[in-house]
Amino acid sequence: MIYIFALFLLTLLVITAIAIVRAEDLFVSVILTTIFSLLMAINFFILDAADVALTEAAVGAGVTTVIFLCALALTGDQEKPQKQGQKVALVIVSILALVIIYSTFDNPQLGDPDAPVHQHVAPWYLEKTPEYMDFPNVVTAILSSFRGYDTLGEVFVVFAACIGVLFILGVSPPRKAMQVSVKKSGLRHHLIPQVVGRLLIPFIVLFGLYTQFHGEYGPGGGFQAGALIATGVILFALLEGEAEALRAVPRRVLLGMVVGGALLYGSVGVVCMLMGGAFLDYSVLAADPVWGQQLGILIIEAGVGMAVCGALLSIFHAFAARERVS
Amino acid sequence: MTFLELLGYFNYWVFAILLAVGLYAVISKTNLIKKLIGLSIFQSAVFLMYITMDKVEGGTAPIIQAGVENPVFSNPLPQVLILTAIVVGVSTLSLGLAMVVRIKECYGTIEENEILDAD
Amino acid sequence: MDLLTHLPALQVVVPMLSAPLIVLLQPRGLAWAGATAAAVVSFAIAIALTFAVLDGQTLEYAMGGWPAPYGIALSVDAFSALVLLVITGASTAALLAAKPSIDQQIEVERQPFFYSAWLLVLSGLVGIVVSADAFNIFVFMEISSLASYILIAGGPNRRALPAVFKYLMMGTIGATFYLIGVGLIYMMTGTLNLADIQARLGDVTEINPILVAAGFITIGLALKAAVFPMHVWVPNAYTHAPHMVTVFLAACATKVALYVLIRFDYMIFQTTFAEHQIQFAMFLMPLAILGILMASAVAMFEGHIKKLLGSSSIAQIGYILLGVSFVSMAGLSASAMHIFNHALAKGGLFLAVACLAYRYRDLRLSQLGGASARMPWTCAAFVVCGLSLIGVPGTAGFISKWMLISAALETGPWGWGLVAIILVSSLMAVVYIWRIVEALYFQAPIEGDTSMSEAPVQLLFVTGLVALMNIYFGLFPHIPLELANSAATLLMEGSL
Amino acid sequence: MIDLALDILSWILLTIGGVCVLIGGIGGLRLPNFYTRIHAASLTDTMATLLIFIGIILQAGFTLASLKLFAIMLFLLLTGPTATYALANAALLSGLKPDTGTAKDKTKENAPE
Repeated sequence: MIYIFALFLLTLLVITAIAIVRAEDLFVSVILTTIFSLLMAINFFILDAADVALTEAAVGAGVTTVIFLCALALTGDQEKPQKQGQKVALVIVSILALVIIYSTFDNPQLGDPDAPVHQHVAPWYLEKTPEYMDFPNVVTAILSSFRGYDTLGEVFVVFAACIGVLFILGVSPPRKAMQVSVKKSGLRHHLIPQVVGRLLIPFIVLFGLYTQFHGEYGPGGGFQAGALIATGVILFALLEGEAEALRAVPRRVLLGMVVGGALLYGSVGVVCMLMGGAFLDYSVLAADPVWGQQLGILIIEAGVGMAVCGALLSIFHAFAARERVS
Repeated sequence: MTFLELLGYFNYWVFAILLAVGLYAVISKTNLIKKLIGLSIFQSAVFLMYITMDKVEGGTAPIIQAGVENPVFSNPLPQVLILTAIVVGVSTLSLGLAMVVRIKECYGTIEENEILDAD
Repeated sequence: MDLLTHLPALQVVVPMLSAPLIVLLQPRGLAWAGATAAAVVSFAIAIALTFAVLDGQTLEYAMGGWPAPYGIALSVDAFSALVLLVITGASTAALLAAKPSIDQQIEVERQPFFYSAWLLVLSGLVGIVVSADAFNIFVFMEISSLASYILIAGGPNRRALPAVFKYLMMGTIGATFYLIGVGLIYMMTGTLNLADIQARLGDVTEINPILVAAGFITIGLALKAAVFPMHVWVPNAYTHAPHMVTVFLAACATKVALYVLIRFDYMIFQTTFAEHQIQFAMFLMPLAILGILMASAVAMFEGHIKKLLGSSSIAQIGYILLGVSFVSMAGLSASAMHIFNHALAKGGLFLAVACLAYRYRDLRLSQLGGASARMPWTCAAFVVCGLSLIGVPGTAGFISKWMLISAALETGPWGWGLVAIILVSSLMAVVYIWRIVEALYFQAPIEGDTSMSEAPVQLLFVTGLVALMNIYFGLFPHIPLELANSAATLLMEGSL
Repeated sequence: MIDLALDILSWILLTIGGVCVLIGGIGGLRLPNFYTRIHAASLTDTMATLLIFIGIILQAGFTLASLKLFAIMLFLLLTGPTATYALANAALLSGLKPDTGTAKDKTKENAPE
């Protein structure tokens, strides 16, 4: 039954993707991309990947759309029709797709419990997580401890994106003089969205914090929490105006969150090293190794949350604060 | 091969098609933002492939619950990898958009052929 | 655990954690000092690691204390040590020299971000080299790529932006292809650790997904490494990047992707596919030869000095790939050696270009007349590095060219043809280097101003030092040679 | 007995909710212009949400899941109409005039569709 539903969703996914590529209005494309992300998130959920679904919904459908729209406001939203080159591209990608489809017939089937992926490394994680960490969410355990080094890398990817956007948009736009700066006041004169927003934003942030600290027990963790809280603040910025949001959380604080989060994560690793373990070996942090793991994971998840939230908001503000040059 | 067995590969076919659609947009479109949108479809396709392989028939999300007899869990590892990959995707996208904004400011257009003509 | 066992981790962690610290540094001028200090420390770690693995030993490190297939493992052997030396050395040299050039090209307020990104590139590249986990390599590849987009986007000309956008597109496609390949391998083996993959691939009965995976990984990494038909992003990206960034990236960025490609091909696919050698010879060798000849030919007619050297880099990647495609001890050690020597030669050349750029706005060959009178030392260093690039006896470049030629002779009846190709392309190198030398020494100056005005001492000193190292390693090559030989042994044995 | 009654009731609610979604969907496709279309879509936002969620809550019984479902319903009931309002408002501000029924307006309205 659920597979029939998945079949329907996947078909819809393909249709949406084709519609995205065909649409000439970029605004339509971006909105369809949001739908695409939501469909993808539902698919992930059907395939038992609750954490990934939460992330895709918060990031793909939430933050990415806002950043896209901010960029569109600066660059214009009409695509020019083009003349040539489409046939060749179509042939190339068709060949690629056919090659992949041909090779898939040797893949293990969807849901096959005898597939190699379910035999080797993964069962060890499922078996050892209760023993080493003593909490139920295996995804969090792998993410923050067994493969914690990858996650450290991920935090630095976000950090790189943040400083990159600040660096690239750090130069003032040319021909600025001809622009009369319009005070951005958001939707202040719209009473209804504002009232509803005020009602909702605290709950969004609260839910973010819940995701942050409940990540060891249910789906969630630093990354999802960071993205959710960032979404809440972005909603505030859209309703009350960007200046108001910056007054609540200034740019310096945001940058501090990014730098602090990345450093917090890294320094936990270094402390582990100083206390006689390997880099990121949280077991040495407390007398009881299980406690040590839990403590370490709590701290690094906080680091991830801070860094992601700060980075996404910095990126949003960097785009939103820019004026359009025509 | 029965119909049901073929259905077991459907996810991989969708992966292949989405990959092709994304790559098509990247190669053939001249509008830089459209290229970035294509790139994000392209990356999403890979996410779908990874998540597809984590599913176990009759399994649940890998969150261990007390009191359940003989639980079957889906594979947690691909989920972890894709969590990381999603972040990487967003980071690349925002960096790319920042560049597009600067290109618009410097060249006055975001169509690739017009940029090439301008230089 | 003592310090030595932690070195593989510290190699990555030191530059990585310094990056956020540098953003915080006030006043802004300190950013350069901080970045340089971090680079010097990581260079020192690389040297220490080199001495630890000189005897053919492999250092292993389990991240987080988790045993290998479950946690992420790092491993350093002779081959990785050689590449580590190149990366950290290039970064240190470029940073030591960087301050005057960077101050000229990037505003002071933006410099902390710039240096922070620089350290991220460094940590990303060394992270790829020391990692023994297929997915971890992807993560660090993305760190280094994202950060290098930032560095290139710092270029002063507006053309840097489309160039870097193209690089971003191709880089992301390359990385995603690699990710697909890793996913397919994971699907068939259930593991991500390279040694474990190698051990378990033998049991896989369905070969098609692995074959497709090999294709995706090879194409993806070839895109990143700028192997011949996938090189289109290189010349523009190198040309419009800030000069010091070109020094750093030209010396090592593409080679790291090549390093991963070599590891995957030799350690994982070679043991799986029976006909692997032939696939190599049929697929990689033609690409290498075409790359060498086409790129050298393009370089011969290029009018902009940085574009010219960028095209030459593609040809040099071709040399490295050619040695790899012989699938022999001699060929591999020639390639490993060329990774080292080309970094020296090309790094030196781009440093000299940075010196020239300090005085000359326009770097087209036609505008550089009379430079030898204004900047004699710079031009001398340029000539030395140019000779090394051509492969004149007595310079570092000669060693690897010679090794490549003798490896080519070993391949059998086709060997003489390959030697001929190498010689022809070396002659082409003579032509394009001569065109620059002619412009520097014999062309009439554009303006009347011929008074001597050298580049700042800091920049010039490092340039001279690198030029001298080209001669030193041409005369006493035994350390890189030893590393290259034991790297070749390890690769041929297919051990990780 | 009471279980059966609740089950029947919840299925009735779910079915009506589903029909509401369907009507909303058809309306979104068939109605002539922007304002009438979002009018149809708002049926999905409010009526269908209410019916379907109450139906599911009846299925779930008196558990924690019901509380969560109730919270989600509340959230959707708050955001859905707000989004519709914002959409209509944005359309009005960007110059799309509502159809007042005169012939002059009609030709204007159908042109951009």
